[in-house]
Amino acid sequence: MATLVQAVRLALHVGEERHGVTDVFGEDVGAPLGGVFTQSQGLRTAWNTPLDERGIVGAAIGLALAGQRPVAEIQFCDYAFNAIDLMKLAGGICWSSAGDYNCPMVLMTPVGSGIRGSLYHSHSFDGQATRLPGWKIVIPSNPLDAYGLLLSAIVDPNPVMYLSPKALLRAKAGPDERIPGEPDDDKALAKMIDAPLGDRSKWKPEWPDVKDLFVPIGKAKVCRAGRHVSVVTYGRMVPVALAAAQQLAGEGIDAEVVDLRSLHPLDWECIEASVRKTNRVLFLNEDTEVTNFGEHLVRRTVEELFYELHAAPRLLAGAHVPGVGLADNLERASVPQLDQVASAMRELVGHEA
Amino acid sequence: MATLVQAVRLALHVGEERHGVTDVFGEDVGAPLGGVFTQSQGLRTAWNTPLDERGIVGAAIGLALAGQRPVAEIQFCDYAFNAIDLMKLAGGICWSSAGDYNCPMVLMTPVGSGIRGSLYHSHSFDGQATRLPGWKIVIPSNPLDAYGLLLSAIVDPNPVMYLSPKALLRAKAGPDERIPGEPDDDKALAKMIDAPLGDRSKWKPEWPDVKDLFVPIGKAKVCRAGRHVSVVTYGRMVPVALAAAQQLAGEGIDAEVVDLRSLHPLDWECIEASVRKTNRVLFLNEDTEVTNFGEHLVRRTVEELFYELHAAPRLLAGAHVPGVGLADNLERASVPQLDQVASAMRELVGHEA
Amino acid sequence: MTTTIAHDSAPAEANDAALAPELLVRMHELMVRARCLEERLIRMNKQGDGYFWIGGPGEEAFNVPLGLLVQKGQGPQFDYLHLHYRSSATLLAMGADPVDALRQMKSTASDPYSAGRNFCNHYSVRKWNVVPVSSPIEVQFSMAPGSAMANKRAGGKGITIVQGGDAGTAEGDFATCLVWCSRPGNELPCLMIVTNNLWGISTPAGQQHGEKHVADRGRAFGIKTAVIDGNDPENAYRELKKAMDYVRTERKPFLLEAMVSRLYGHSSASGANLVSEEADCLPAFEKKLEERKILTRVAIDELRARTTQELLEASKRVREEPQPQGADIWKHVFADVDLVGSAHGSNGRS
Amino acid sequence: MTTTIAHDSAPAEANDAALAPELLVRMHELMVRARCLEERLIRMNKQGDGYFWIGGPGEEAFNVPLGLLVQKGQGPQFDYLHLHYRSSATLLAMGADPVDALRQMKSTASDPYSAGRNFCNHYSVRKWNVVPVSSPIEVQFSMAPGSAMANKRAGGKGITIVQGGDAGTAEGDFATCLVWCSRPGNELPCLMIVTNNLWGISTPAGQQHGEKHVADRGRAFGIKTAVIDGNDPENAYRELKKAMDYVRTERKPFLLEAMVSRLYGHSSASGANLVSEEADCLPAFEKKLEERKILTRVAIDELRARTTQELLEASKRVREEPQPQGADIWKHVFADVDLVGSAHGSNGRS
Ligand SMILES: Cc1ncc(C[n+]2csc(CCOP(=O)(O)OP(=O)(O)O)c2C)c(N)n1
Ligand SMILES: Cc1ncc(C[n+]2csc(CCOP(=O)(O)OP(=O)(O)O)c2C)c(N)n1
Ligand SMILES: [Mg+2]
Ligand SMILES: [Mg+2]
Repeated sequence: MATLVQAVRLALHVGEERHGVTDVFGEDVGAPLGGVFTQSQGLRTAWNTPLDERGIVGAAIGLALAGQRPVAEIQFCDYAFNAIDLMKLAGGICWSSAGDYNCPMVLMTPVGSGIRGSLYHSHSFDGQATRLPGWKIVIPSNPLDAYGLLLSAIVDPNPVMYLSPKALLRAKAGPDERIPGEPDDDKALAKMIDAPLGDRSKWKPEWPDVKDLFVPIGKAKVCRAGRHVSVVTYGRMVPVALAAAQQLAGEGIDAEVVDLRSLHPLDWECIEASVRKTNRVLFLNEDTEVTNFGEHLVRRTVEELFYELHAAPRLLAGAHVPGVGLADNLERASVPQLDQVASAMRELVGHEA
Repeated sequence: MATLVQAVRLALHVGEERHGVTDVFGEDVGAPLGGVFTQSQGLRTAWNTPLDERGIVGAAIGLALAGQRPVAEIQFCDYAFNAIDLMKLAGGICWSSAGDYNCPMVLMTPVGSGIRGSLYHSHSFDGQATRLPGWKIVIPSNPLDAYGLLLSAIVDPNPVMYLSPKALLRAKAGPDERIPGEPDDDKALAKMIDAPLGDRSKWKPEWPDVKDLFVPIGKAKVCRAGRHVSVVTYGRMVPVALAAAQQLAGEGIDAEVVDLRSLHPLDWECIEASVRKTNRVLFLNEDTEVTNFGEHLVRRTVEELFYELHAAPRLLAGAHVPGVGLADNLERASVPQLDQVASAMRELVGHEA
Repeated sequence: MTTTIAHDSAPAEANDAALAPELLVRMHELMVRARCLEERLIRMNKQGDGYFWIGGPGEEAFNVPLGLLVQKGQGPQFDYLHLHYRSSATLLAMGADPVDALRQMKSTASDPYSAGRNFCNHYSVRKWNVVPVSSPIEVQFSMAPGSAMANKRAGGKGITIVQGGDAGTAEGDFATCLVWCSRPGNELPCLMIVTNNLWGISTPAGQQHGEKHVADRGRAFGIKTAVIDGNDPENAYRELKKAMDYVRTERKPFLLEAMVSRLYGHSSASGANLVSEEADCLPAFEKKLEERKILTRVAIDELRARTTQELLEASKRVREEPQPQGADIWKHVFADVDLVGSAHGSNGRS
Repeated sequence: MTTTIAHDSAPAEANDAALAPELLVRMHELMVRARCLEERLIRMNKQGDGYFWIGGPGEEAFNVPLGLLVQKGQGPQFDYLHLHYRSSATLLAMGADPVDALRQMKSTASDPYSAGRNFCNHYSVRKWNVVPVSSPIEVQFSMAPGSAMANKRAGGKGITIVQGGDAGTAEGDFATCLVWCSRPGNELPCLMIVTNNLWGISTPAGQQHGEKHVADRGRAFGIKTAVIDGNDPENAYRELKKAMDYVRTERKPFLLEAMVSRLYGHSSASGANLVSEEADCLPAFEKKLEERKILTRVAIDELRARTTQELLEASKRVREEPQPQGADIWKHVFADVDLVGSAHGSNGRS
């Protein structure tokens, strides 16, 4: 089964072969490295840029406006904060020109903690991204969604931000998450599309004939159905929420886990249905907790579902401090941990463990 | 009585004369213009910079770390979005060095709509600013607070963001808002400290002997006490909320209006006391409504005061679109208007008008 | 003869060839139209028919030739324009209807550039590859390399033209454009233009810029440069043609700095009044045309009067056109179809 | 004799004067210490005593002289340093305890630079004006003009030194530093250093940079520049001294580009293995010292062995030092007192 990063690579390959992708570019995205996480190895249209995030976002806009179909990468979202103005600009091109122009570009960037990345390789970007009107924003939590969301992003006529949870990049797909056309044996897949160590000058990937699969932007997924409490989350926190639900199942608590997959547009119907069912909801993400996207979800929940709630909705998110520290204890204290998620769920259902 | 912009100028003058301000700088901040809103006219330490916001924020950090006391300006907050990374850096200097360094700088920038500023002179910055750990954030709504908050910002050893609601800059102080030492007659004040039109090469301001006054950072103000509903707001929306409260008074609704003045640190005690009293709260600001600071306030309210609430807390904020359009109808439809504020308050108290 | 203030290569012979009288008359007519349009926009603003004015009076001698030399069309076979908010004369020279500028000033729903959303002189014309002009200074210099890559790939002669002011070159985006356009083996067909009026709002260039010429910054990157007098339309035409020919044929960048005037100050925020100290390209050019018997004073005055009158009447009609409605803010947040890609299925877009 | 690859002004005579043997021995000892430190850090990382390594093996011949020439102290009378994450040798030459670097690698609470928060070689030493090194590339070039203004105001001889890599010069911040340091009448005493190893992670400089020399970019701003061989410590010392003397006395900027080696690749992310193709400054220098009878092979080997042993033992002790606690994340979000201002009440701070 493909890993998340292999799924991204396969989608980029399908994008350049069948869906008009003209450029996959960013710092160290081209040969020989193929991206600091190997996501762009062996791609026909991948190239290296100068070390200049403003140039990368700017070039993507210029390429898009000139009818190309760029997929640009910011090496780590931690380094995207000098180009927020350009992202605002991209998000406003269709609107400010009253529909004269559209700006079809994909901006990919790895997000989140979990790899002991210290201050500048642990940032989340969901809070910042959801403050950019005019952008669609997706964030997969497994290889199949990674593949299907990226293809949908590529064919979308609007700017789409593609956030990759870096701690999940090497996570393998579950049995029900096979990409149509990928080889059964994942060793085989690695042999075909992972660049060898050492000299790669002669290496060529051997692409499996994977099929189109579009995960619609704006559709969430109920990863686990449950009756007692809902956990609405995305990205790296999805497996954490599922593990917590597993734990609680043993205690007779039946938790529902919703993976949003798209942050904008938002699948409100899915959230609403879940809250109406369980009457208790925990919103979970690892971004800093002040002016956090989860607070938007809390706000909308109290505005629209106040009288459905049997307990105050909760948000569990990252500590509002300047960075995620490197030492184990510091990183753990900065972003939600399994035990915290589980106890927040328990509190919501009123079981004090 | 001084206008808000005159109050800022007086505080900057007191800052450079008595509190160690070494630099007041930004684009067109120095002579002859003294700032696009006249805020820095006649100041001894005011100077013009290159057209480079990154350079401005960077220089402010460098000056601060070298023991200077800079007050830097971004001409419009709309143009601050290419330097968010540098703001994050400033907010993280004390933390990342584990207290080895502090970074005493003030970053001033005009915010908000209300002057028909179109797409790039109407942005708010409260949502973005509250996502910057390590910064203190203040936003005055009247001349006296403008004066007292700026002096507090100047003497604070940390980075402080000073957001000036541009639509209120020319608003005059109320009778109870006189700056200690300012002349009784405001014509006299204008004569003393407003630069003349035309040639200013020989002009020198004549500074009134205004006294120190420090409005503590982190303290909100109840502008109007009331029993039926609370409106928690700041900046340009304060006078709007007061006007709405005035209107509702006629309908027998007694509204309380809280002016936060500081967004971080936050005067939670003040909000809590107000909500416990009225059991109904409207949070009001003009920033875009998704991942909005008011949603943080809603979240904290439901987390801590859920069982105090007699109605679902409301947020009234700006439309989540790429910009504020120029035409009257567009600007009005994009940011909260008096009638919307009044009816939101009515709904909260259950009076349908 | 041609006035080049500084040049990498000696001015080519061809350069000095006089321009055909028809072309001079055409340029003059467009310069007059552009000037009258800006004067009308300023009036409208002062009369309360528009909240803000910013524009290009004083840059006509440079911007008109620029517009005439553009290879106009949609898609990467044609020129892409990333313009400044002072480029009205370029738009008119390309054939834009001046009334559309009045509509944007009055923020009418009929404003084809932004439907009443943006400030005046913030154009967007997809059918001519004029990308939306935006207020943030210099961002167009970060975007330009993108469209220039598309031009290069498309083969053909299309180039990217990016224009901004002098003060704005202090932004990192200007350096970004130099770096990205000169990557070894990937040089881009990009004509970078700095229209230098020696001001940034109230700040004189000499106070902030240590460069003798802004254009000198191209040298370290091996980018050809020139600094020219932008107040002489004949000179501007020749220098622009030379620079464009180089970019079109060599497929490499060129950095052109044109010295121009800021005739009505920065914007309505600074009063928008005539600045008598600034050189005015129009009377200077008209004097030449009279001396050379190409135009008579009478004809010139008549043209000016007629154009002024036409625009006055147009502004009255525009005043009656409907304003956008509040609900319109929700339109065009997202595009439903790919408009920019439609110009060429060539890249195999599905 | 001095190897200057390119120079604005002819190398001064003084330049060629041989350095005192004591100085050469001192430089060699520091180079060895710096090399041994980096090798230890790499080992620690490979053994799991630290999550990430990045550092400066290969730059000792340049960074040691730099550290020795710094005017060290707190406040604007002294030099401010905005360093790169490869500046370990500079810190050691200034007198830093190598064990503190081991502490940062091991993320111990005792790490004086970040208390276990930041990656190794991200220093902060207020008492020496070493401002916190941060991961974002090139931002130090936007900050440097600020401290340089403070140096200029203070009178005296203090200057600002800012250092970064070659690829990072593509960021707008590098241009910002050029613009802000050369404002007419406000030139700043700032020594800008580009340590050029011809790589940005996996990307060769030649693929992205059209400049013949990065330093050429200073010319347009009237900034003095030099491109030097950074692998020869004697040459580096002389060139640095010359550049610093100019900045200290003229109170004007200087842009110095030093060609250096990246001896263990980019970081632990790329394996941190010795790259045999890269020139190694240390054996080259040691050969000279032997030929000139300044040091014997025996003494050199003995020094290397002893230093390696000391650091190995230190790393074992550091392993036992306490880790920070979770609750510590809330410390130092805000400062209670003004530490940086305390260096001089001179500016009348209340
Ligand atoms: C990023 C940014 N910062 C500040 C402004 C405010 N502003 C508008 S025009 C201008 C001066 C521009 O000067 P220059 O680049 O020389 O162009 P000119 O107006 O002289 O043609 C400034 C500072 C802006 N629009 N964008
Ligand atoms: C703003 C930013 N973008 C990207 C990165 C990731 N990154 C770390 S080091 C590096 C290469 C730096 O190359 P160079 O400037 O030549 O310095 P060197 O490492 O070669 O000394 C990159 C891209 C970063 N740290 N900061
Ligand atoms: Mg200008
Ligand atoms: Mg390098």
